Amino acid sequence: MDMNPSDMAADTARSLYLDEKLAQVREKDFLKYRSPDLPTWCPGCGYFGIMDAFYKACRELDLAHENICAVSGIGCSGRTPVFINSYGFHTLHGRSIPVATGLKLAREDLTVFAMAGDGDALGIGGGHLPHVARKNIDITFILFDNAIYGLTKGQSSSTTPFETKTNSHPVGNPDTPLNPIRLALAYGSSFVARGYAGDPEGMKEIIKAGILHKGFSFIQILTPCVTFDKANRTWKALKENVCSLNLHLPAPDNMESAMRAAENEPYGVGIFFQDKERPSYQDILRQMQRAK
Amino acid sequence: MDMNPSDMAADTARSLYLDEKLAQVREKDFLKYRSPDLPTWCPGCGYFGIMDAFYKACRELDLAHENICAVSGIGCSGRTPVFINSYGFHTLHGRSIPVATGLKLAREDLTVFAMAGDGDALGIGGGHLPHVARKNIDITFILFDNAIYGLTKGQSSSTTPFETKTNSHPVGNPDTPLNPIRLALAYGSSFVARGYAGDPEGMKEIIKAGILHKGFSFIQILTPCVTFDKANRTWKALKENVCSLNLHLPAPDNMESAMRAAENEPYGVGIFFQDKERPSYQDILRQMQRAK
Amino acid sequence: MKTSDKDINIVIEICGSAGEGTISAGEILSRFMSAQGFEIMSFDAYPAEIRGFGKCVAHTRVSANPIYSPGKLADVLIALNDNHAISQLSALKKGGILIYDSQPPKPHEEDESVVAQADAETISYGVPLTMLAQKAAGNARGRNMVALGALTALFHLDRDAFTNSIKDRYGKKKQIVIDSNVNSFLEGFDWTKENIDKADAISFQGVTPPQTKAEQTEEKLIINGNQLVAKAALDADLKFYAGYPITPATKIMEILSKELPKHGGTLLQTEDEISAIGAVIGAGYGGIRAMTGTSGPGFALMTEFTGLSVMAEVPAVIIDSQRGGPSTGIPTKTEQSDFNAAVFGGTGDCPRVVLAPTDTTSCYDATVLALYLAEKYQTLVVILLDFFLSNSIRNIDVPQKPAPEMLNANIAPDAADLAGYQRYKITDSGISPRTIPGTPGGMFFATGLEHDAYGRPNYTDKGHLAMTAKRFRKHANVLNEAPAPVISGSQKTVDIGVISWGSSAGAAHEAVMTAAEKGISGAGFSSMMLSPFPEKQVKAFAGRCKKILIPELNYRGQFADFVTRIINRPVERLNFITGRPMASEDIVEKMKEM
Amino acid sequence: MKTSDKDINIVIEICGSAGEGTISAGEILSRFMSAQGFEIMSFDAYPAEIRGFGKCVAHTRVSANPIYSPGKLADVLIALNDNHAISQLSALKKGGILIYDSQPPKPHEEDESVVAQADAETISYGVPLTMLAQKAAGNARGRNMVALGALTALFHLDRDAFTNSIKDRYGKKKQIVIDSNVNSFLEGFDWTKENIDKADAISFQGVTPPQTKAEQTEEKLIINGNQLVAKAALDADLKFYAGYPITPATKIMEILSKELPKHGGTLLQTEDEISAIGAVIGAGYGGIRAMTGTSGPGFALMTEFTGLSVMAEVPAVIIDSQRGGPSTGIPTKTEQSDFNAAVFGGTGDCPRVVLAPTDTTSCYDATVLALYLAEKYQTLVVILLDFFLSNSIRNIDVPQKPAPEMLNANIAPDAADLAGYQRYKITDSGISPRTIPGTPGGMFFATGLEHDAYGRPNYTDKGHLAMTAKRFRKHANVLNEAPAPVISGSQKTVDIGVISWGSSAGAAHEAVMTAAEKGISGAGFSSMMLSPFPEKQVKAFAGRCKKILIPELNYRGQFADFVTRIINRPVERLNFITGRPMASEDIVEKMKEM
Ligand SMILES: Cc1ncc(C[n+]2csc(CCOP(=O)(O)OP(=O)(O)O)c2C)c(N)n1
Ligand SMILES: Cc1ncc(C[n+]2csc(CCOP(=O)(O)OP(=O)(O)O)c2C)c(N)n1
Ligand code: SF4
Ligand code: SF4
Ligand SMILES: [Mg+2]
Ligand SMILES: [Mg+2]
Repeated sequence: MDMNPSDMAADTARSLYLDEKLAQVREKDFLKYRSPDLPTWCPGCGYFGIMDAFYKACRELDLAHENICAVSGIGCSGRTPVFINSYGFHTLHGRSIPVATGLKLAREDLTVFAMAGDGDALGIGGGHLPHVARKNIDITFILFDNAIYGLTKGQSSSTTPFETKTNSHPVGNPDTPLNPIRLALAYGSSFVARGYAGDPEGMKEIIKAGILHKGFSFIQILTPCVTFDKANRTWKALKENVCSLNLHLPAPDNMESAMRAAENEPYGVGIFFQDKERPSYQDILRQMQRAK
Repeated sequence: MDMNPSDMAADTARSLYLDEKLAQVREKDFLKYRSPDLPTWCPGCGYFGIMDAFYKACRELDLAHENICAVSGIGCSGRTPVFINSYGFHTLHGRSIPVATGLKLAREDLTVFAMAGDGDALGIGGGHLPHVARKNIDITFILFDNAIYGLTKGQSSSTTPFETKTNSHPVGNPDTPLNPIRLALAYGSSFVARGYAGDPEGMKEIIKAGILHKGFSFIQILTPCVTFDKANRTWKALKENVCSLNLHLPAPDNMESAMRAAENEPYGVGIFFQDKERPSYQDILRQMQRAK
Repeated sequence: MKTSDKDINIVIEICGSAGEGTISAGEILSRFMSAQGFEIMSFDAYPAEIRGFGKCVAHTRVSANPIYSPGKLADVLIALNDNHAISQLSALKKGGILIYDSQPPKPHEEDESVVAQADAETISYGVPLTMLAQKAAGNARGRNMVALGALTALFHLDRDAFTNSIKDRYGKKKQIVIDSNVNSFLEGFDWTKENIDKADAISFQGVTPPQTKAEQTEEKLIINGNQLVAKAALDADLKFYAGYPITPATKIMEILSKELPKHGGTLLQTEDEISAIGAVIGAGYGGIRAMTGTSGPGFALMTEFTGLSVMAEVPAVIIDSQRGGPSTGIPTKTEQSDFNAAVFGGTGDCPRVVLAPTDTTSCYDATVLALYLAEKYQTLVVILLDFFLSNSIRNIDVPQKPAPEMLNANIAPDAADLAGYQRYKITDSGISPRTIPGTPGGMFFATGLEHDAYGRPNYTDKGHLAMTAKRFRKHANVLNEAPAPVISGSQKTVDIGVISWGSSAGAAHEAVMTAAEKGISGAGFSSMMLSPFPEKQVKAFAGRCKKILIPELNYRGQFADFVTRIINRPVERLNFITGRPMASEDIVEKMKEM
Repeated sequence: MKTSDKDINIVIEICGSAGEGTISAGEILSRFMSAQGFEIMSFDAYPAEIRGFGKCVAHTRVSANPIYSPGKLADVLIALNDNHAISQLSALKKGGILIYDSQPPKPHEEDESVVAQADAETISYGVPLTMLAQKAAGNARGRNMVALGALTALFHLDRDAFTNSIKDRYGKKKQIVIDSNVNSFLEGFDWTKENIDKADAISFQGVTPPQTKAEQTEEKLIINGNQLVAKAALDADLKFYAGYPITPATKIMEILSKELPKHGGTLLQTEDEISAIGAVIGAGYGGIRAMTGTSGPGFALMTEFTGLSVMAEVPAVIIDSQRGGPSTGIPTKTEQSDFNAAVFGGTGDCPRVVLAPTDTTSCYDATVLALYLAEKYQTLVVILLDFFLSNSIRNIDVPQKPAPEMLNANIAPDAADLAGYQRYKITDSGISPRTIPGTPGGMFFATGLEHDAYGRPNYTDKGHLAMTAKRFRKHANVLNEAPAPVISGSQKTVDIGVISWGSSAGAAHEAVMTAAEKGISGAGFSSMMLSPFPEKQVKAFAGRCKKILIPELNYRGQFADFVTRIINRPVERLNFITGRPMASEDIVEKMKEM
């Protein structure tokens, strides 16, 4: 929120970058899912790639714009609804999940996304994840995991590696990071996947699978913050540390092997776990009302 | 908080019960860890057993009263500090962990306990657990898990089994319960154990081990709410569904096998996991300051 | 309502230990009186611990005329437990009636005996409660019923009708339970008829209740505030309730967990109150009516989200049923100390609508109004109940269902609006036509950031001013839909004006009437809408009052401070934080002193 | 402080795009002026997005006399970017000076050219900023330094001293960076000396700054509010800070993350603000000084815990640095709209101490006082900063370290107290001697439930009243330790009294002085302590003012409402929510109209 512009690259660079990106995609019809507002992200930020994958997933599933609703928290990631040509709700820091839950329960006809940064989802909003997962609310949750607080300029987040120096931990982060995939599995999510901002095709497939999954879909995307993380989750480091799980489809439903895969590095990318049989929350409610 | 007394058993029963319990233990010297205030719990509540184990653990470690501080949330379980002859802090619903964390960081010399009900710890306070665990704050956390909201009279909690009928879910609980041991492991707790209110000796050993462990100790106690749960986690059901892990000492440090054990029923009782090498938060901070 | 030939207006208290059937005896008594056609108001006081030796009091006011407050002192005290009843003697009127156990299980010393401690003027009737219960059912449990039998005999109540009330109460229980209770009641009745010489003047003989029983069964509800809020919400098309248990609001969720699904709605028990209000706002954004309920601690947790509702202009209704504060406070006592938090609690310039029902019936109206206003004005509405309103029981006329225009209040954009749709269009009323998701061409996104007419983040000085002004304009317009303030007493210049709010208002208006009988010229003012507040009306009212008195259940007068600011003059305050509801008697006392 | 022979009092603004070095140029200018011995006050406005084409403005007021407000209009505008500078022209005084790029990278059309848009009276100096920067360093980056060189030449500033300031700023960078900047500066200086005919009257020649440089280095700090709060906290023996990042408070945490460990303290970054205040209360219970800092959204989340601090009587200090609201609002603009939330925000009867520093220096005093009061009175203290105070930079005298009695304020029980120790003993002062864990015989437990003198849950009416009264008594006594209100202007009866708070107070007092010069009789009043408020003093003050004006940075006057209630009379309000700090000029304007 309060980037000191003296640190910034010149506007021209950014404007050129955006022009170029826009030109590249202008022809492509998934662009209709993009709103006319220009992203305010830094040039090179991984979020551009995530959004492209998102637009493409919507396009390939041919979702009606007015039936999409993207709910986000606060952070650089929180801005995403601004850049989608659909309904959207930019809520409070950490609260995309409760709002998305209420929205989905109110309007089962909508395709509801919840989007959050790592600070948003695992820090301040970390108390909501276990419950949306165990309830199996039918929303698609996308974690923009850059292992840093971007918008507030570079403090440690719940996924910042141990000992990393950040603006809040100048001599090193004393906290052991959380493993979001492990958490999602432990909470009993019925769909757990990981993508990587440098792999648009993989992300698109995962997001599509998440949308099609009836129940809570947890999608972690590994992505760099090019401005406030020069050492850890950089494009370079990511490229070197990501491998494909080749799990896109069919997805495994074995929790133990998923847990094991979650522990590994290089980071596996793909679908770790999917339980297609488990009814969504609203299906359960209906079943219980009928059975009573 | 708002028990309708018309449902209550007569006072006399309760008073007799307490008199008897008091007489039983009056001779025993661990009783000096008990405060003069009579517990306000229902006769037969599992919490009496937990507290006895707690007193005994303190006695056997010969802790100085004034160096003990028990921090609790709100719930029937939240009342525990009232019944301990030590310092104590009955905080807010769900907030024993943040307060205990601040207290321990302020006063490393104290033995700090955090105590919470299942609603307290996994519902409203569920966002704090991942962080106290990954930070490895040196406190002993005791989860009074009766799988129900006791004090507010019988609503579903985060550990109430699927389909159980409760006051908030009259046709059945639609939520899949959380598995607290699995969560504690997934969060990277350095000590994870489970006790059972009907096994005072086991609980005592576990609590002692937790106190001695330098770092975050997570202890789940299975315990019945005899007033608001007549069907699920009853004394009878517990007795039938609990087995000993025989893991009291030495404790295993294999996360994968611990995870596997956490999935099993009958419920294993004992220490699931302990990492004795991992430095506590305050040790880490000191190391980092020195190294900088 | 017919008024009776002979007036009845008494308070009966039953006092015992937790577990002695105190509360159920009170409940049966209230239901019986209501069935007889009387007005009733009753509430229970009981210990906060799940288990405890604590004292219970079932308080019931019975009257042939409208009731505005529960009555401070009792005409009759039934002592099921001498120990506790002694401490309740101070709430018995001078010359009141005491019914006690003349042969308690173990004989009482003088200082443990309620009859010995009662003052000389008390009319005491000893009935062997325990002994008669033993005789009727083989155990002491029916003592409460014996006492009700004695009461029936003493006051010439209808024995058979009372028997039926007992049968109704235990209708679903085993036959032996019904029989034990009925037999105990009859033992008490018979013994009293034979053995007691009546020394008091209370009698229901010759009293024509204002309503015959036939009329009453069709028209009366015996209900408390929580139940009525739930009923109103269902009638007002609530489709979503998210909640987290907390005294005294839990029951609203528990009732709706049964009822909402039958009405096509959804009940969500969340992991905490933050999530509850978040889900309500999500559902509100989705276009359906949604609500949550809580008490002080939970309301405090919702503070951040209240700002989002206001800023993003998404409807949300929160019920805060107040209890003793601050912090966890006193969960089972009534208080009116969340006024400031409700009216001023958000960060930033954050206008919020606050309604406080003044009695049981107005719980219905406030709920219907809240859901309507939240939807129409796209904003946050807080309903301030309290422990007393939530739990006290009245027999009331079945409320009128809301008019159709109250049920569908969203102002949707028309085709012209949808061309270049501005979700947050600056309008005179402050209300901008609102699409709900699924509407083609109406897409927008909502944000808690300041934004332009399209909803896009915008931090310009002009933009922020225009949007802030719009939000306040909208808020001010809500006042046009406020129920008219209730004004009681004289219409002329008076010595004392009593301005009140919430559950204290009934006692305040009653006090004005009582004081008038005693020659004090007074008038009363209360408004269900607290924010925005009918400032013009209260100024006009204050203008004809020489002195102003503001009674309320908090320590220093949170509402009094608020009103002082509006009327720009000092006021007298009457504050109690006893945990008991406001008593008109205390207000009258204060008026006399002024 | 000496006053100079010839007065200087000017505002210089540098305006450019994010990334053009606007902010660093402003910083160098301020430091140079301070090093020269002038008073400075400076702040930056920049876009809220991490990246954006947004406009940046570095605003610096330089004066030979004390400065109370940043100054509304600029005397000098340096345009690094014509496009943005055009929109900044409205903040340039009539007849002000414009320095612009006479050979911009691509030639500007008339409507894109700042010099073409400036009004006729503007004195414009075209300097080929880009060209000279290219010449000096091979790229356009040094444009900002060229502009500073031009300024130095124009106003007869000390070229060599300025060069040193630039070197200091880039001292830790590579030599090439230092050289590029210095060379650009010198190019600008030389070019201007040779090519510009001075047409304005501003000159530092012959101005003796109030402080010589030698004195200054010993005595002056160039510092903003956040930095000073951190410094004060360390000086006042803070041992624990828990925080969660949020604009504009993040920096306090970031500074303390470096500094606290050096002082034997601990910094905890928590998972959210609830946890942060919880940990502070835990540490406070443990007996050490603890604090957290946040802004509106985080403060809202802390609401429930504020009640626990008050109820359980555990010290806690919260800094709320206000920004535009409500909700996420406008994170990078200043506002004073959390007054209500701070003073009235808790549920229940919940007295809280609220301090609002009125300028940079008083940030130090407020922090020291807050930590002292929280500890001594065992309660919650809120410090209301705002974006402007947090970020604006002043050169101030090094504050006096706190006196020893401010550092150890806990009233511990003596042996007599410890016999049958009552942690919450009812006392006249309201303060009960407090043990900290580890003290044998002083064991107790704290609770958010209402409790008796030992701390045990107790819900009796008498108990609740006594404890509530004790908490309020304690709160009221805090007032005895409040710094005396600042009163400016005439001591006699005046036409206009200006009552102000927080960061607006400087402008208000300045306005009173300026207005006096224009013949308006006025007086100013401000109090750092807002709750409890010095009611007696403000009444006395109001008593000698014919009219009252309350200027503040929120929409309708939250503080004005508050004061109205105390003084029982209507007030005039002056409200801005522009995101800019209060300007004395606007207050003077308003005073003229009144
Ligand atoms: C209640 C609250 N606390 C703090 C903030 C300040 N804040 C805004 S974004 C953010 C963190 C952003 O980090 P992350 O969630 O990882 O998102 P990113 O910017 O990296 O996408 C914080 C702390 C806030 N807006 N609200
Ligand atoms: C913020 C807040 N919300 C709700 C409550 C009401 N409340 C008190 S205890 C409790 C739940 C108790 O359940 P649990 O934590 O399982 O403890 P138990 O009573 O079973 O020991 C609730 C919801 C509260 N005190 N504070
Ligand atoms: S600060 Fe980091 S996360 Fe935010 S837009 Fe820039 S690169 Fe992306
Ligand atoms: S309500 Fe349940 S948990 Fe609470 S004291 Fe009684 S038995 Fe124990
Ligand atoms: Mg992030
Ligand atoms: Mg429980």
